[in-house]
Amino acid sequence: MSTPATNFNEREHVICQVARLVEDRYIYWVGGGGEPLSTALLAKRVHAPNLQYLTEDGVVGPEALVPFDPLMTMISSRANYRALQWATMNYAADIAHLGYVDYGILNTLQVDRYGNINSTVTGKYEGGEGRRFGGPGGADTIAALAWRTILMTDQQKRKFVDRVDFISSPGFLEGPGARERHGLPPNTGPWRVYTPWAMFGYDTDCQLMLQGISPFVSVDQVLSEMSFKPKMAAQLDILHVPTEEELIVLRTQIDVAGQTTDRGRWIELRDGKYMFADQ
Amino acid sequence: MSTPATNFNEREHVICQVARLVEDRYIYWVGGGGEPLSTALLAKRVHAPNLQYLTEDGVVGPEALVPFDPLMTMISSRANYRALQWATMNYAADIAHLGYVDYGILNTLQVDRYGNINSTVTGKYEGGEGRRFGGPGGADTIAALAWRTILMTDQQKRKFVDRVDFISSPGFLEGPGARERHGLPPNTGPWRVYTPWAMFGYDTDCQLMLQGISPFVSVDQVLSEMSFKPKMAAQLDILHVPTEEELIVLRTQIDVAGQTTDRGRWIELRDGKYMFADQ
Amino acid sequence: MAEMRILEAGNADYLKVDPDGYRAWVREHKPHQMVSKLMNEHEAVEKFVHDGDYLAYDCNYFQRGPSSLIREIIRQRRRRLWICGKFTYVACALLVEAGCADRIDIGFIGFGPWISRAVREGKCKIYEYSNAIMTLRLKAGAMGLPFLPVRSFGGTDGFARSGCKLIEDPYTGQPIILVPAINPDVAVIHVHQADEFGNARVFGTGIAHQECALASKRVILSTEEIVSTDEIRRDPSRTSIPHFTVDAVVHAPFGAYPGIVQGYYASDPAGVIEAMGAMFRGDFREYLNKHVHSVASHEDYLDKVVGAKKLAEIRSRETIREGYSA
Amino acid sequence: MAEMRILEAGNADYLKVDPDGYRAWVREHKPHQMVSKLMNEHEAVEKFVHDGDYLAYDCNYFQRGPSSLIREIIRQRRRRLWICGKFTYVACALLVEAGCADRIDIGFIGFGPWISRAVREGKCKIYEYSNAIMTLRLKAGAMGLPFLPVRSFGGTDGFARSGCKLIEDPYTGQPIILVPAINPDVAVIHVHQADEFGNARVFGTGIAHQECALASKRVILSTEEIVSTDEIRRDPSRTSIPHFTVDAVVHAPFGAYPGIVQGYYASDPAGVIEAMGAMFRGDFREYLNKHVHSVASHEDYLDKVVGAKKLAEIRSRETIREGYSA
Repeated sequence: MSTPATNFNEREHVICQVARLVEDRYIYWVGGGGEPLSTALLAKRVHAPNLQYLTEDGVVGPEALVPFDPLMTMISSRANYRALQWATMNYAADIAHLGYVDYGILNTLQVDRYGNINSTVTGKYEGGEGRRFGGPGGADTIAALAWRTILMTDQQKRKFVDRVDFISSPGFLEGPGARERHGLPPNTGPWRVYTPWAMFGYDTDCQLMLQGISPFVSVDQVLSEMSFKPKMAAQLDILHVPTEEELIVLRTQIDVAGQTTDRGRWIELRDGKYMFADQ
Repeated sequence: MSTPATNFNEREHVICQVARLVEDRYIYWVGGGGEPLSTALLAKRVHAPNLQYLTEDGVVGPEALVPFDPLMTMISSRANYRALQWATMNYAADIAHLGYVDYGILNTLQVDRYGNINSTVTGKYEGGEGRRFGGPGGADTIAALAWRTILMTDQQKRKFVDRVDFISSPGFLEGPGARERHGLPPNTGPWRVYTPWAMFGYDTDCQLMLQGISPFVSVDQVLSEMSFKPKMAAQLDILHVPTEEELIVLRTQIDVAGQTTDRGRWIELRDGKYMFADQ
Repeated sequence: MAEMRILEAGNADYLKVDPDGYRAWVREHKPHQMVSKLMNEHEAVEKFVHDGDYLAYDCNYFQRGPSSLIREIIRQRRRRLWICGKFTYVACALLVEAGCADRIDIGFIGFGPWISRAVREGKCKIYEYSNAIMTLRLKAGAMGLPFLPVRSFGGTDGFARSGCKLIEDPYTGQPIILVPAINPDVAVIHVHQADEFGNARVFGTGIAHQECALASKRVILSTEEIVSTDEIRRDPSRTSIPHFTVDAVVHAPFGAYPGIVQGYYASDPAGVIEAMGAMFRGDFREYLNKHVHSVASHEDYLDKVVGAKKLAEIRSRETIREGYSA
Repeated sequence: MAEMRILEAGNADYLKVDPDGYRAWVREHKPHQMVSKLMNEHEAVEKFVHDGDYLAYDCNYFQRGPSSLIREIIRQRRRRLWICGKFTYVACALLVEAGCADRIDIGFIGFGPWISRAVREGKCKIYEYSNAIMTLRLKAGAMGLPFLPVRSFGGTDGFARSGCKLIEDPYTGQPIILVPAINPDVAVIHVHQADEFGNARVFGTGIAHQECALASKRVILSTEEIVSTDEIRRDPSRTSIPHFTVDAVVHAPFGAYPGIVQGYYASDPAGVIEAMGAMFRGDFREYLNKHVHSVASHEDYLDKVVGAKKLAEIRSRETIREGYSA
C-alpha cells in the first residue's frame, strides 16, 4: 500500500524523504536521535526489515523497540534491543574507519555551500559573542568516515550560509581535494541535504546543487530561504509526499509523543494541490 | 613447614629459587609455559595464594587447575580457570604499557653482559648459517614493559655470552640510557638472572653481576660456565635449596609428568654437604 | 635521518601528555594487590576528587552515568575541574553552574543560555574536539601511549582549537591526524556489578568505561550491585574493568537516577525533563537545591527526594533483562 | 612547518600499508548485507585463499586454531603464502614443509631442523617481529589506520629487520616506535559459535580473533556450532566478530583437533606430540600423508583418521564449562 497522504507536516515529510533512501543492503551510522534515527526506524518498519545501523554507543543492527522515553535513544535497552553486537564508541569509530559505513545520516544547525556542518556556534566564536551550541558530538566521525553523508536541516536563510560560522564536522571543506589534504579518506563526503522543502546534491566542484523541491513550494520560495544561490540541476525533481502507511508507522509507533515531528507547518491536499494549511 | 630437601634436580632448584621471589602484592607477566609459569603456579600454592599473573593470551589472575596437558598452558580452560578477566594479547600488552606489570619472568636461550635476550638464532643470522629458534614470542613485550625482568636459563658457556648473537628481547641493550634512546619506558629492564647454579643482578653500569651461588657449586665452576667474566658482588649469597614442601607441590601437582623439571643433574645431601649425585 | 613534516597543529592547551609519569603513578599508587575498596560516596569523592583535577565521567547523567557521584562532587564543592565533556546532556552544565568546573574538552554537551554566558564571562574555557576524538584520546591514555592516529577531525575549526596535529604519515606519505592521549586525574564510572576490589561488569553498550578506568590516575566506581569475587570468576569474559585500576567502590543502587541503567531500571522522564528544563532556562539554582544540597547523601536523596514509589516504578518499567546479566 | 625526525627505520620488506585500498575493498567486496555464507571447507579455501596471499590464522594448530582449514589449505596446495607467524607451534612448519608458504612474519613459531634448512636453502624468508608486535600490527589494520605507536621492540635486532620505525614523538619529544598496519589478504579463524551470516562468538581468552576479522580482506570462519541469529541477538555482548567482516562460515566440529577448544573439548596429547615430533625430526612427510593427504575432507579425517572413540574421549576430558557459553 502506498497511498499519498493528504495531510502531514514538514518534519514528517522530510523524515519520509530520507527514510526512502535507506536500504537493506547498506550499513548506516545514524545520528543518535531526532530525525536521523527516525528515518532508520521508519525504513526498517516500512520497506527495509533487515536494515542495519550503528549509533555512537557501538550498537550494531538493533531491532529497536519503539517508542523511546525522552532522550533514551542510546545506551538504552529499548533502542538497543536484540542487536547483532553491543560494543562502545571507539568500536563504532573503528568500523567507520574501515569503510563499512556506506551512509551517515545527520542533522545540522547550519550548512554551507561546501556541505560543511556547524553544530558549535552561530555568530562569532571568539569571546563567546556568538550563540554557543553543543559541539559535533558523533557527527565529525560520521561526516569524515562514512562514504556518503546525508544531512537533514530546515529550509531557513540562517541555516544555509555561504560559509558556516564554525566547521564542527567536515563537508568538502574548501572544495575539491581539501578533505584529503586534511587527512580524511578519499571518495567520502557530503552526498545529499534534505529539508522539508527541498533536496540538494553536490556538483563536481563539491558545491551544493538544488536537485528537487517539494510539491508545496516553489523554487523561488526555496531560494528565498538560502543566504547564497546554490547550483541548479538541469532538471528539478518534485519530491513525493509521505504515504499514509509511512505516516501511520511514524505517528503510531515511532514518534507517538511527537517529540521529533511535532514542529513545522502542516501541508494539505487542497483542490488537487499540496499547499500549506495556513496558506 | 620448610624442611630443606635432601634430593632434588637442577630444574626443581631454580624454579624454587624464583618462586620464592613471587609475592601476593605484585602483578606478574610470566612466560606462558615451562619454568616461568611453574614459578607462579608453585608460589601460588606454597606462599602466595592471592598471586595475580598474566599470560600472553590476556588472562588476568587465573586459579589454574594443574597439571596441564602437554603445551596446554594458554587458551586453555584449566590454565585459565576462574580468572578475574579473560581478554586477548593486545589487552595484556596494554596492561604492561600502563605500568601494571611489576615483574616479568622469562626464560632465554642466551643472555649477555647487558641482560639482552636471544631466542632467535645461535651463530650467524644472515644466510641461515646459524641455528634458528622460534623468535621472541611474548618476551619482547615483557622485557620492554615490565618494571623488572627475571630471566631463567642454564649455567652454560654458550648461554652466557659477551654479546648475544641476536637481541630478540631487550636487556639494557648497549648500557645505561640505551633503552630510553630506543623508545622503551624509563626505569625498566633486567633485574635478576637465575640458573640452577647461580643468581645474578646488575650493577649501576647495567652489567651482569654474580650475587649468589648454589651450595653444590663453587664460584669457579660458575665462572667456568660463562663466556665472559661478570661483575662480582662484594658478598655472595648462598642460595637456599628447595624445601620438601615446595618439591611435593611441584612434583605431585604442577609437573606430575616431569615435562618441565625432568632435565638436569640431581643434587643430594651427602655428609652434610649438597653435591651432584653423579659426582 | 629522514624527516616527517608536521603540516598543521592545533593551538589550544591540552592536558600534558606524560605516559612515563602515568606509568610511575600506576607503579606507586595503583592497588596492584586485591584490597577491599568499599566506601560511601562522601569518602570516595573526598579522597579521590581534588580541586583542579581533570575529571572524566563515563556515559552521562541520563544514561548509565555516575549521577550520584556527580551530585556528591557538587555537594562537596570541588573547584576548577577540567571536564571530559563527551556524550553529555546536563552533566557539564550542572558542574559549571555549580561552580565546580571551569574548563571543558568538548565532545558534545547539552547547551543553552548557561554556556554562552559562562564562556562570555570567562567562567568556563572550552576546547574543541568531538565525542569519538575524546574517546580515542582516552584510548591512547588507556594504551599507555602518547598519541593515536585518526582519520577524522582534520580540516575542522575544532582542529585549530585542539591539541591535535596533522602530520605526514611515514608509511603512506599522506596527511594523518594525531590526537594527544589523556590520562585524567580522576574518573567516575557507574557499573551494573562490581566486587569489593573493583572487578566490574558493565552490561550492554557503553561509551568508554574501560578506557576511562585504564587511563585515569584515580578511579571511583559506583555500582548497582556488589557481587562476590567468586561470581566475577564464574564468567571472566564479563569483566569490563579489572580491580587494579580502581581506587573506590561505592554501592549506589539507582546511582544513575534520573537516568536509565539498561536491564535494571528505566529513566525517569519527569526527572530528565526537570534537569533539561533547568538547563534550557539557564538556571540550575532550584534544581541544585532540590536534588543536591537538600540532602546529605545518595541514600538520603532516594529516600527523601525521589521516593520508594518512583524507584519501584522505574524498576518495573524496565522490562528487558535479556543480555544484561552474566 | 615543524619537523619530526625519523631516528631509525627497519630495512625489511613488509606488506604494503594501504588503508585507503582496504577501505575501497571493504566497500566493494565485503558483504554489508546479511547473506548466508555457509559452505564446506573445500569451497571456502578454493574461493578465498589464493596463491601469494598474506595469510593470518588466529591462535594456533593446538589451541582453538583453524586446524581443519590449515589442513585444507595444504590439501589444495596453495603456494607462496606469506604467513603471520604469531603464537605458533607447528602451523608454520606444516605450511612451509608442505610447500605452501615462503615468507613468515615472526612472532613465535615452533622451530627445529626444518626452519634453519628452509632459511638456508632460501625456501623461506623470515621477517622479525614479536607476538604482541604482530597483534598490534593487526590491530592497526583493524582500526583502519596506517600505523600504531608502541613502547616495546626498540633496540632489538628484530627492529632492524622489520618494517618498524623509531620516530621522535611530537608530543613528548621522546623516541617512540611505530609499527606498520597489516591488512592480510585472508584470515582463517576458528570460533565456538557462529550464525550462517558470520556473527560469531569466541569464548574465553584469545590472541587476536577480532583484529584478524576486522583487518583482513577475506575471512573464513570455521565454527564448532552453527547457532541461529536469534541466539546471537539474545546476548549481543558475546558477539566477537560481526557478520559483515566474514566471507565464509564452515561448520567444523572438532575443527581445532588435535588442539583444544576451551570449554568444548580437550587437546589430544598423542596428536599434539605426533605433530611436535615430526617438527623436531624435521620431517613432515609421514604426518602430512596421514593427516592431510589420506583424506578428502575434515569430516573424512575425523571419521577415518581420528575416530569416534578419540573424539568422545577428548570431549569427555574437557570437564570445564563455566564461562564458555552465552
